Amino acid sequence: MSHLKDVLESGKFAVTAEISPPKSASCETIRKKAAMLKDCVDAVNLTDNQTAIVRISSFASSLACLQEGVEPILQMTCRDRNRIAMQSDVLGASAFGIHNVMCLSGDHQSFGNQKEAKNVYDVDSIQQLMIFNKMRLEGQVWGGDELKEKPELFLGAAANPFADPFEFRVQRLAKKIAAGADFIQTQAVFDIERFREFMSSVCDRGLDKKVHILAGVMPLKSYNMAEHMKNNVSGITLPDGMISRMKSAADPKEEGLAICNETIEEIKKIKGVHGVHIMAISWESVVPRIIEDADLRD
Amino acid sequence: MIIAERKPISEIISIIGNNKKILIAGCRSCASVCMAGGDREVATLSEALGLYSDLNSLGWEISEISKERQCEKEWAREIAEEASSADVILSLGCGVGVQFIQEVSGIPVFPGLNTSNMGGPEEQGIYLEKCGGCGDCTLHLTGGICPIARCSKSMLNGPCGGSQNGKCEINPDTQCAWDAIYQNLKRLNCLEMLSEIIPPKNWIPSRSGGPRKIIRKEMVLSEDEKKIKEGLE
Amino acid sequence: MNDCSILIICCEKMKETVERASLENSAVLALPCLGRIDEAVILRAFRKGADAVIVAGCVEGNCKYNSGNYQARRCVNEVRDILEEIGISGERLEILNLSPNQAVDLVNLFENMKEVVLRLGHPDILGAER
Amino acid sequence: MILIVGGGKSSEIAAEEVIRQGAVPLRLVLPEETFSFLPDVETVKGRLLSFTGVQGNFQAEIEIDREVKKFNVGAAVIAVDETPKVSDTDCITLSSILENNYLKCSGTIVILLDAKKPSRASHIVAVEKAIEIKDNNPDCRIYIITPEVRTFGLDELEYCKAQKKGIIFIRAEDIKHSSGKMKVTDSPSGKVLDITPDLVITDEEQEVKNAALWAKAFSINLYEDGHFRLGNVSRGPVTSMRNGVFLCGTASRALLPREMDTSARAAATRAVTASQTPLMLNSAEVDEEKCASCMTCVRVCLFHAPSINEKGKSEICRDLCQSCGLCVNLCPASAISFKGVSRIELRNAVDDVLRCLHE
Amino acid sequence: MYEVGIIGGGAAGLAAALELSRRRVSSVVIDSDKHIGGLSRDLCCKANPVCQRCDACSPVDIRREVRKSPFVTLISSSDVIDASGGPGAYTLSLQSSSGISEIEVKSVIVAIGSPTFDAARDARYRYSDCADVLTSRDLETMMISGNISVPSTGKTPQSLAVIQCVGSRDAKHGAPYCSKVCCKYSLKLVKRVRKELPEIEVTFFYRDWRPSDREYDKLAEYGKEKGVHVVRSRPAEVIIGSRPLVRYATVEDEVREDPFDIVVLAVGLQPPQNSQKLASSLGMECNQYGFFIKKGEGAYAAGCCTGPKDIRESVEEGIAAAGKAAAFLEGLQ
Repeated sequence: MSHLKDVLESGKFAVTAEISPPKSASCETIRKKAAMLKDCVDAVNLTDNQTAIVRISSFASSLACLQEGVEPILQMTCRDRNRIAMQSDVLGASAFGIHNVMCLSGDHQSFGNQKEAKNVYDVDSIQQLMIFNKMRLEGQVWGGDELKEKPELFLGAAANPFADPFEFRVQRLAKKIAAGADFIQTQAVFDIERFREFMSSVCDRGLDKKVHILAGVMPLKSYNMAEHMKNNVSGITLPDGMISRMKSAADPKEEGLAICNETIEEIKKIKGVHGVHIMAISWESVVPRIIEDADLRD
Repeated sequence: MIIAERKPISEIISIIGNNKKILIAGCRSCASVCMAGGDREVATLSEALGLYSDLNSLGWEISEISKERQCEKEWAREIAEEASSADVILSLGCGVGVQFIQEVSGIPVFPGLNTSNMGGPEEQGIYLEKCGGCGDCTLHLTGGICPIARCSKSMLNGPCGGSQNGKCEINPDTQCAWDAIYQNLKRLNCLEMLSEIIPPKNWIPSRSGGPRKIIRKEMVLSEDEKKIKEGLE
Repeated sequence: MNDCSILIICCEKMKETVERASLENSAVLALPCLGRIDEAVILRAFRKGADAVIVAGCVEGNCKYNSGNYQARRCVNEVRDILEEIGISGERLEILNLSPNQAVDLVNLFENMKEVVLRLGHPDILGAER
Repeated sequence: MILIVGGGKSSEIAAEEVIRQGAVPLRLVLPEETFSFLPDVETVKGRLLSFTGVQGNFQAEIEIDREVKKFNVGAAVIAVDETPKVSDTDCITLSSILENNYLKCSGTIVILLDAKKPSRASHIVAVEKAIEIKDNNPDCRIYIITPEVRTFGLDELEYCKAQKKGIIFIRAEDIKHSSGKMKVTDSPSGKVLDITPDLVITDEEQEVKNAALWAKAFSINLYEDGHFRLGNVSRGPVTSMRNGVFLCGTASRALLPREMDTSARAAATRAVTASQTPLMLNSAEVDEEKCASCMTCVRVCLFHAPSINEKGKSEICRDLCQSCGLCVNLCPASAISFKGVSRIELRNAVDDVLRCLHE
Repeated sequence: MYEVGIIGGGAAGLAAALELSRRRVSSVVIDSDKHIGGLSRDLCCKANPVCQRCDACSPVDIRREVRKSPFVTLISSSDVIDASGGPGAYTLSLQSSSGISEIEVKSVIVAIGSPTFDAARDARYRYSDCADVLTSRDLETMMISGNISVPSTGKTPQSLAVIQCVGSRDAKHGAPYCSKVCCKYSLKLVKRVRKELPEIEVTFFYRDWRPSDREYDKLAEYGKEKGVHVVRSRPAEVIIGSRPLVRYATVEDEVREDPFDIVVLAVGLQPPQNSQKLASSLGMECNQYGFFIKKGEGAYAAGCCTGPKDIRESVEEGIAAAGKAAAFLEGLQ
């Protein structure tokens, strides 16, 4: 059914990566990147019009990825689809063998290149999980109509341990699990202290037993990327120490990778983390090297 | 109350086009409470348009009128009658007023305001959206703060990952509704309400369920009463 | 072109200072408090042929009614936006916070307001008596 | 009759001045306040419920032990003084030792003058008390520690006299005072001085009791630190924001004894003159059907004149309105106008002024 | 025949005249100067840009109201050389360009104010030898004219020094007392100058910060602003160079000489001249420095002639004296 599900349930330390679909009608670049990641990651996220910028759809990219022999994770935001479109897309995905589905609220259209679009937000990410969970368990669409064939889904969601109000974040994670989330990919971890605090309260509530948490990691390429991340990307907190390291580094890329490696080492030590999600946006080529350095592949 | 804002004068001028006789109709309820369409604003606009017409020697004739409310057929009719000699009526009421006057007026009625939302003054001169008019109020679930009107993503199980020290990700001076809900419920110490998941919302009573008509059966006159009434008219 | 006409709107307390400055080619409209003028008054002045309007009030914090000059400043800013939209340059309108013994500021402002009018010419208002 | 509020020194001087000028003072003190007895001044202990009317004929409703009495007064003088805040310091406070002028102490005495909100006269009082102690106990050592020595005007001579008598003045900001030992760093030079004082006298922080109560009754405003807000300079020296109500005493401005005397006498004189010259301002009128009850007038008027009445419409209190016309301008429904002053008059005034300019 | 004779047309005198006219009591104001107004006549408004409550405009308002009042007669450029008679009937003999004249009045208010300290008398600051050393009053007249420039070069000044307590707290020059107003006045004047010239560097030499109202830490706060230095020291002298150099000992006992474009001396208030003669002729007394003592009936004193004070207190004292005079006159009938 879903290779990622088997890996996580076998207790192995899972590794997932991310490919951002191109702004073009051909998915050549997806196939190339998928081939690159073929045998070193367990699954690959295909983002759904990230930051509300129009790209080739996540569904098409997932198909291309599947054809290249890499297990895709279909991402679906609540911004562009109402509950009818969501449920029909998930049925289609399952039919074509795409079983990992990640439910996200999605970035507001004012961030992207379609600022005047009307957003949908018929349901939010937690309600989306409830709808898909009902479909896979009871074989019914929301409202009760029977489905001839139940979809097989491995449901994922996002969590941001660095957003406010901090003390409510774990409780919200619990709601996602209750709604049916199987695995969680967190926002990129830079502030390891705050992540450790988050994970300890997750374990206190025993949530690490009920869901597989993959810690997000993002290698920094340059100083101004770090500045950009800190100031313009919502929900990311970058400790100043890291920014000054990037600023003073002779070769920022190497420094970025070093930081990324240190973070992964720290993450491995934290109880309740079942894997790592490497978000090397438009730098997918470096993912194998990261996996090598942190010897994530056994 | 309904909050509206006067259109920029250059836009009003382009709307008027080459009409000569203009009646500016003010409204003394919501539009004047939000300082957009009361007598004072009517006077200011008429002076401004008069100055514009003198400047370009267009010879406009501007007259003014203002009623308690424009959203009543009787007052709308009075405004329409007042405009007997005018080419066009420029209504400074909210969108509702413009349409009421147009129904009974023989000449075109143009909007002078951009009607925006339902809310109230945060302080003198600053008006904030508070209600989205979704037709099915669940304020009791969210500590008295409506996420549908005040969260950019109208989430019912917020906050999203972008909430940073109480502010919404899309605009630093917009308050994150869910952060406010969390603080409010914390203050009323019923935080446990936040652990239940609010199921997907029934949007039928909202605007997406089609234009709404609310009927108070016990107030609707019967047919023969109406006949008697109109008959007498 | 010395027939430029400048209207000075001032409050009761500044009336004597303004008259003492005896500026020629200027009319003085004295009101009990500057808080009374609204956008329509200033627009009316331009409509009736004023080439420039100076709103002279007390120094902020010394108004007998406390909020007269603050309100006048808000009103002047609003009128300046409207004038720009209509096509009259905002430089023709200025607010000045005076104190009884600073008539020299008013005279200086009046002088460079005259230069502004000379530079921009009359706003050739049809309806104004010329 | 002139209503004088307050139980302190200023109200005494004001009352005496009012009598001298041939008017009748009525001195009002809150029930729980102490006050100094004055022979021929009628002092009343009670709570002011309302103060309505205009300059020249005010009506004051005062509740004197649960019985409400009405008084007709020409003007009012708020002559409330600051009182030392009761603080729980273990040292002796300046005000407590004022009367005791035979203090016996032969060791070292430290007078600490660093209260956050001191009274303006605390320094000269401390210097005079130090001289007196020095005269009574010639062999004692006295330190006066303060960031600045504030002896104004002719009090400077006392400061010189004190220095000649050997009283040591230290300008210091950080003073560590614990269990009988004191560590003082002299702020100009930075040298540290260790003193083991036998007696420590400190000055107290001053506060105005019941300021909000009086402000509400007279509907005048306060500053944030609880003192009465003075009328702007253009309204005159001892005025408040309300015509006919005058302010003196340290509850409005920091005053030395001589200044307090002048300010109290000036306020009394202004009050007597004001009570003889009634003021008739025509107050703004609200046209009730036009009013949209949008509260704009209630919010913009700094004199608290407009309020929403039980009919839900705005109503402007004739006594508090100073006819400045701000609400007339800002009312969105143009519901407020003066007798004879409305939007049309303003418009015609502009027309006439410009027409005669073009002749 | 006037009810009240007011000697001196400054802030206090005019305030007394105005208060008396409000009580419909006639008064005559006799001022030795050609223009009525005294010390507070040519003070500029210190708004920066918000009103700093410097009270400079209240004498101007009072003067305008007095001119309109029918009860007050103003006699300028004439000196009161002698006075005689007792309470209820005084005769003041006036000397003016047109000779000597007599005036009968029932009550007298002395409001002759007090001159500022003549900075030339304190040779250390070389006021008379260097054009760039000004008194606060010279800076004031420069402010009123609207252009602040270095007297010797005409350029706009980059740096300014303010030396406090010139001619006050100074036994050698006959003024051991503190003039009470220069602290508050100098700070407001400096703030007004910095509103005009925001880039100017200001150094404030003070001994003790004695503010008027509750502004106890205002100077320290202002000292933190960019371009403002607050030095607690009494400068020893001013040395004349291309630019005046101020020689002073710093808090760390190190002697420094800093050059400034303009040095402003905050001059104190001196006792009124020949006040003893006028006092005895009116049956009043003066203290050892020549300031009037407020005692007795019929003849009253108000304003700076009873001790250094600011404009607000002088006006209040004028009103109080007017009240006393009016009460005294009522007593006569």
